[in-house]
Amino acid sequence: MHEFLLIDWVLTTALVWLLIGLIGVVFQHNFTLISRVLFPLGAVCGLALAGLALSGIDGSPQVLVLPIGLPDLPFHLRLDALSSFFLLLLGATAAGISIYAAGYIRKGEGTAPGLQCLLYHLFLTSMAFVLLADDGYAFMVAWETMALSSFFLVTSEHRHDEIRRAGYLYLLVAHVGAVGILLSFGVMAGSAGDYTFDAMRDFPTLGIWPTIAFLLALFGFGAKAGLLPLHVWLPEAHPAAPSPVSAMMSGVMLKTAIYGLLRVSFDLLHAQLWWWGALLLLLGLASAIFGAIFSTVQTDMKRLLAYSSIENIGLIFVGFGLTLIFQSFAMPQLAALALVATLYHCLNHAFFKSLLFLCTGSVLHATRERNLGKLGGLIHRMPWVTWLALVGVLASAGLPPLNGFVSEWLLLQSFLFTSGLPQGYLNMLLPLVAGAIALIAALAGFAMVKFFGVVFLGQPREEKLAQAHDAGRLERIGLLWLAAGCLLLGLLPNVVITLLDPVTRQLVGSGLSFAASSHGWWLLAPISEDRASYSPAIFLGSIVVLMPLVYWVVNRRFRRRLKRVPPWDCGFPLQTSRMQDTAEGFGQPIRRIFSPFFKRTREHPSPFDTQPRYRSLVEDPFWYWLYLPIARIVGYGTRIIAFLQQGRIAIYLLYSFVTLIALLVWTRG
Amino acid sequence: MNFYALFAQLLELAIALIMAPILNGWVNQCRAWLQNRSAPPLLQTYYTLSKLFHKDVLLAHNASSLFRAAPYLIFSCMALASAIVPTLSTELIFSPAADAIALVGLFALARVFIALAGMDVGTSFGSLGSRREMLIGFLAEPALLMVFFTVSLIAQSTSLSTIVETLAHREFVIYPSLAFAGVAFTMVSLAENARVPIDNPATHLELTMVHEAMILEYSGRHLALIEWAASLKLFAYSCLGIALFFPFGIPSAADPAALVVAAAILLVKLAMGGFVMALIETLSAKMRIFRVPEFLGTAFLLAVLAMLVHLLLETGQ
Amino acid sequence: MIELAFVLAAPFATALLLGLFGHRRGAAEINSAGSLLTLLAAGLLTMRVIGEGPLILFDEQFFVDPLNVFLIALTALVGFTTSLFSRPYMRVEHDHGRLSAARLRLYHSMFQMFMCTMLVALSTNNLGILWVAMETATLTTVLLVALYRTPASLEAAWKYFILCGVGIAQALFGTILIYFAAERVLGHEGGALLWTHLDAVKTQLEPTVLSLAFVFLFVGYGTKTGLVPLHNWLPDAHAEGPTPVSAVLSGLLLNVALYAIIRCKVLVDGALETHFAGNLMIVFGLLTVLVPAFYLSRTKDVKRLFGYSSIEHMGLITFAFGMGGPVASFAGLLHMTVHSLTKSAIFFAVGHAAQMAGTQIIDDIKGLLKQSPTIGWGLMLGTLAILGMPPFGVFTSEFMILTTAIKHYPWATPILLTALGVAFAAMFGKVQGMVFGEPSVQPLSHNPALLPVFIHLGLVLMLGLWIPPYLADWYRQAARLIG
Amino acid sequence: MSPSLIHAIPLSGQVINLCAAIMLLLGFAMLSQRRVLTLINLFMLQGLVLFVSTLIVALTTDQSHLLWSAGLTLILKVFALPYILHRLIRRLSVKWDIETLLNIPTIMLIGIALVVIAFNVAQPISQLSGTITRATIGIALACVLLAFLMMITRSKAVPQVIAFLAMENALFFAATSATYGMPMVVELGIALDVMVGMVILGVFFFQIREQFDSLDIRHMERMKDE
Repeated sequence: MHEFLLIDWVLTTALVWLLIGLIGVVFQHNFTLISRVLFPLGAVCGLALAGLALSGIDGSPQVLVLPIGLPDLPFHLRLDALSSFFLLLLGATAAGISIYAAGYIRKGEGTAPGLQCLLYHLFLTSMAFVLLADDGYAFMVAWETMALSSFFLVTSEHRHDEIRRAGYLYLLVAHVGAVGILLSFGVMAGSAGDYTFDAMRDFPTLGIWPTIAFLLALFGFGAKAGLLPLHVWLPEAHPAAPSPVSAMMSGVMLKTAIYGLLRVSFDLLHAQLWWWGALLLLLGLASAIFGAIFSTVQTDMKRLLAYSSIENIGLIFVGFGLTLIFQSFAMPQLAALALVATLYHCLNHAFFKSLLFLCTGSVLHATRERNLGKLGGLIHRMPWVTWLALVGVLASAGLPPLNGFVSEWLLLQSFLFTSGLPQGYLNMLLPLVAGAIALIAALAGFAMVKFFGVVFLGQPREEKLAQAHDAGRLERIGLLWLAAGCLLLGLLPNVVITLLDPVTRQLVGSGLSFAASSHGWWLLAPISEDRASYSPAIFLGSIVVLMPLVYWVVNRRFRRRLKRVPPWDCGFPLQTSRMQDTAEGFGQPIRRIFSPFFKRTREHPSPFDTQPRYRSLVEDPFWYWLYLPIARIVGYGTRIIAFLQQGRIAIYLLYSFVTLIALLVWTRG
Repeated sequence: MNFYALFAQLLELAIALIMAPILNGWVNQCRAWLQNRSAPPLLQTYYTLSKLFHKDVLLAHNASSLFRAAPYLIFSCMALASAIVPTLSTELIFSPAADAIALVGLFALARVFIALAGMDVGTSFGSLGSRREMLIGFLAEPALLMVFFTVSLIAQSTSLSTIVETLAHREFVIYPSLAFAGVAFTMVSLAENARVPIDNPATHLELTMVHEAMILEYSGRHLALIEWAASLKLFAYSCLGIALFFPFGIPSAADPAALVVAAAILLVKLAMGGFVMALIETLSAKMRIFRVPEFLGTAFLLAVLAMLVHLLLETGQ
Repeated sequence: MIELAFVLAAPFATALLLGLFGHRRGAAEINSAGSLLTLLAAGLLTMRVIGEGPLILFDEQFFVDPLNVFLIALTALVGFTTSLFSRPYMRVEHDHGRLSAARLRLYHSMFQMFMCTMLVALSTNNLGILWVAMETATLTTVLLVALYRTPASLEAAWKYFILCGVGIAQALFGTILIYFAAERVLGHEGGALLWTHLDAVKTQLEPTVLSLAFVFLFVGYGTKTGLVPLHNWLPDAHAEGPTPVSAVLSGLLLNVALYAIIRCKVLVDGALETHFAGNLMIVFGLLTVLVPAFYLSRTKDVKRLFGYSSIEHMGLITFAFGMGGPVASFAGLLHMTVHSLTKSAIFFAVGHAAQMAGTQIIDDIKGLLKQSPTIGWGLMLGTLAILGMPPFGVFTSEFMILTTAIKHYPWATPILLTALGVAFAAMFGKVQGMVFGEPSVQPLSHNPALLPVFIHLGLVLMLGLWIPPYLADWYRQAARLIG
Repeated sequence: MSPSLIHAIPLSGQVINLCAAIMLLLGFAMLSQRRVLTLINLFMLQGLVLFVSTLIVALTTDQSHLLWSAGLTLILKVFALPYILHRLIRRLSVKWDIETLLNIPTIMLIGIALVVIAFNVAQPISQLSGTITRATIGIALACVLLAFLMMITRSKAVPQVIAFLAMENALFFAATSATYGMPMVVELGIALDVMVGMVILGVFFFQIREQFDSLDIRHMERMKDE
């Protein structure tokens, strides 16, 4: 028995999660145990995992071989900088979500709490194993277990058939993608069918094969990450799932796909061709624009967030692609910058998106409503959730001084200094991509204002909203944790960048830590101070100073009363809550500007309608461009093949007869 | 940190706070002359502000704390913005704190909050205004960023001070790209400051107003702060335009005397800038809200062209 | 020696016994007891073979090596669990009045007889006896399929009988040809049909004759394996027979038929030194993987659904053995194991589900999970397992097969990918509808025996995460045998 | 074969070849025959030929077990099965199988094509046949294929079964006279299977008829997935 290394601790934590789940399913009738003990315990494990990963991130890689797996291929585990970083992400996010879930889960229809406890923690464990796996088989097992457990979590309310449909679509896409990954491992595998990542690193795949492996991996991981055009499952599955699960999927699970692709393209395939990067960049950009536009026109709050996840994943892939481009042109410094931006955004998105999903969860519990058109004015009923949601909203709108801005800033920086690439076209295009990113960020702002304004501000659009109650204590703790994360990640960029240094060194062989740390913790200047610099601390500080100052001055200098009156609204008399902008209304300008993007069906009232009603349905065109045609092709195939089955025994005999004769003739000839 | 920087910073902030309303008044005056109306006094904005400050605040019943906090936040954002833009000197203590991108972020922050405030009371016009404001915002922001990118490609930096340094104190070079960028910037700043042809700060005609619609529910000191913030924004944009496209006379060396000179030059530039804006406003008519995308799209395109022109003509590729 | 005798005698004796008392009350218990006895004997036999290596018994007529001993063990195990399952199942059928006492007797004795023939076919060393056993297996199962005497079941049985009878006849011709070729080397009395002898001299056998012989054997036993386009009897037989019979058909009969093909392949490969047999199996394997995938989405009957899925998996295994080599053959053997375990487990669950709903029409079965969580989860997990979801063992073998395929036969992978994708979409969609949703099913009159389901799934899960070392070398030896 | 070879072949071999020829002839006759009764008689004749050839092989290459199997053939294929079949059709009163699925001439043409293929396929085998009777294996194969064709073309159950049995005959013929007999166990097994199968079928016929009130297998085409 070797001494207990860090990786053993990490493994133990992951297994403790599994254990918690099993306890939960064993004592499934003891609800207090599950909600008040087990889930908080899971949160503690999350913290522990984050701590371990933090301490392991700049250590030397550690490996471990488990006694299970295939006879010739036991499970290999490996803890290096990359996996540590993502484990950190997993642990930190899981801590918040678990503690929230402790307050969130209820008895009632849907999967029983005990079983949910098992599935949820199995989900966590499998994600940890995905990040630890060091051979193809272990990775696939963990990967698919992750898909399965999350599928069962998504379909926990399987009475509703749209939820069933969502789950079905999700698992289908996930599985097809997984087969893609599997085949890519098959291509990369060492000569003697050796599926350990070590063998894949050393085994030189030649000719067309690396590209095939990369494309297969891109297909597989893209399907999981929700990259265009494989994104369709995402806006279905996220709303269907219970909110902590949506948070977990959107916040962490999508990142495991990023991790996988990073692992494959840098660690295993050594980032060979520049056009891989260009491809990633284009796909990412397309997804980002698509997601941003669609999130602005949604009427279901969780769908809105789901599309915004697509957008963020798109941004991450853009950074990823840029990193690949730089790396393939051997520009390690710039590659490091882009990679930092990418990883940083992964972390940020994990925090603010799960925060927002959890907030929708609280709203859902308080109002039983997901439809934006039926919400509003919750700021008076649930202040905690509102203000914490505001943090998430600002962060995901990419506004300073929160974390979303930092990563977008870094991304733009990495785009601005691309001149000098051997590829003339790239030199021309990349700055334009920067412009597109600016557009995307602005659209994200639009979507977030819509989300926050319609849900929390204004007048309640339904009577029942008056009974809405704020989030419980445990839920608040979870939300607070994540919100604090958003703030700190925004305020301490240098700390994070120094943290990321080992990762970038591992992947692209260079880091920013020196440039970052040379200015002290408060000033972020990745390249040099007169190149570009940003100091969130001063930023926030000055606002925090100015605001009270102004307030103090104004209210001291002019002591005037403050009267409560009915709203003026240009003197229009009867104001009802139905007169506010609905979600459709708010999205209308976008619908109008980007009309070619949408497949919409509308229903206008005519002047003579007794019950005039307006309905506008915006659909994802990819259904009609890609998925329905595929379905049609398959259907055609089935019709052809069904024709072979006539039910007549003579025909069947004829088949065997013909087969026999054909084979005989073939063998002789 | 050196005291010169601190001093310059404070001076700049002070000038911004004082001059902003006056600039606003100046523009209105010019416009009045151009439309040969009798002009309001130069300090008209100040009168309005003090009047508002002395009034009671009438707050809608369901106005939330966010609604009440917004004016202070917006005001401080704008103050910070005008402090960041290097107008008198490039030696500012805030200049490392935020580069061009961060500045855009700052404006965006203010916009988001004013839009949220507009939705808060839950009146029909408020949310309508916020919607339009966000629409204009998400179209204007990328254009503005592209303008910044062009200049930062020229200066190989996004930090405003460095940009101004490069443009002002390098031996004189003609940058064709700057011409495009300048036009784009002008269009954007018209849109951002709620000016004709995008919006009309003077009107309260329900169907056309954008900025006014959002702040309908504000009154008293809140309204005053918001108006002041608006004029600060205008000031900041003008200074930005000056700093980017007419940076001559902004001293780099750290001597107080130069500051005075710079201040004088700044005033002249502002006066001219204000006049030009008034001219534009007079010559153009307010456009339908759905023409705005085309307008700002053009701005974005110009900015892109500027960048391409820079990449084609001004770098050795 | 004695173990094998027991393995063969126990089911035979039980069959005779049940032929007399099969209609009495204790019949189901006797059935299980007999199967248990077989299982124990098989276990001992396995120990023996692991210990002492291959055995040749009964003046060389019988012979046990790693390849067939593991199939014998598997057969005995599945037979036992099936008998456990059939006890409550048949009770319910009897309560529903679908079966008379006489039919029950027929069922019980034929079930054991079928087991006996399977075991003989597996353990014999004589290709002729192998053929006879297969034919007898056909006859017994024909009776079992026709058990309900409904028009549908008669139609199914008739097709089954004719198609497989004809197929088997081709196999006999193939056997004759092998004998014909071997007799010239081994002489008349040299046991020219004994596999061990043939294996010893396989390099001297006449290639052309053997290639022709293999064509006949392949078509013959292939019909029984359910290779496309010879598969048409299979879905009917699976759908119309009683569910335990469907379980053993999928779980065992197909394996045994495939086993026969493999045995012959070894000889032919030895004689030809080309990849003739392998190519044949690859082509038919791919065809057999691809075609049923499309039927899956059409069929409305749940047992037909899983019948097609059995065809598909047989295709996959055939493909694997066709590719050959240590990894692929290993994967093929593993897949045989996990498939028969999983598939029979699924049929157990499906049988009870169909009884609860009173129909086999998929659209009329809903909400199993709500009405009976164990059956629901059994069906759901079983389906996910058979669709190749880790951590179940089916994934393990598919992992090896696919990765080997893309290394050596890249052109085949798109076909496999399409097939797997379509199959997943079709099957999972249907099963999800059955398991989830608002229940439309009634509880059963006897509480179901779900122990078998979870034993099987547990084993499959274990094989997905950890293959016991001795099992592994056992597979390895067998794989080396197959080449 | 060249005349020289014919002289080389001893009488017994020639008789076996003759039997083979008759087998083939009978195969064609059955293929074209519509009346079920005649069909059965033809089948009986086939059995008889089979018996004769087996007997000769047994005598020439004195293998005692071939005598057994010859006897078995006589009992089973010449007496038992035809008897059962006669009884069946009398009980079920199916005399005719008028409509074949193809018209007779076409079937005959296909049959001839089959024979050509069969000979061609069997040629290499008979080349290296050690036994005196070379052509028989080809003929046996031809008979198998003809029987197969007959199964495909017949639309009633009984003729189909007869075709099936004819195929069994052909195989048996191949086993005995082409390869001079398989081991005893196998032949016993085969014979047993045929017997049992026949009985089961007998039971079946009644079931089928009471379910579909006819033995026309075109009633049994319901099972398919649409």
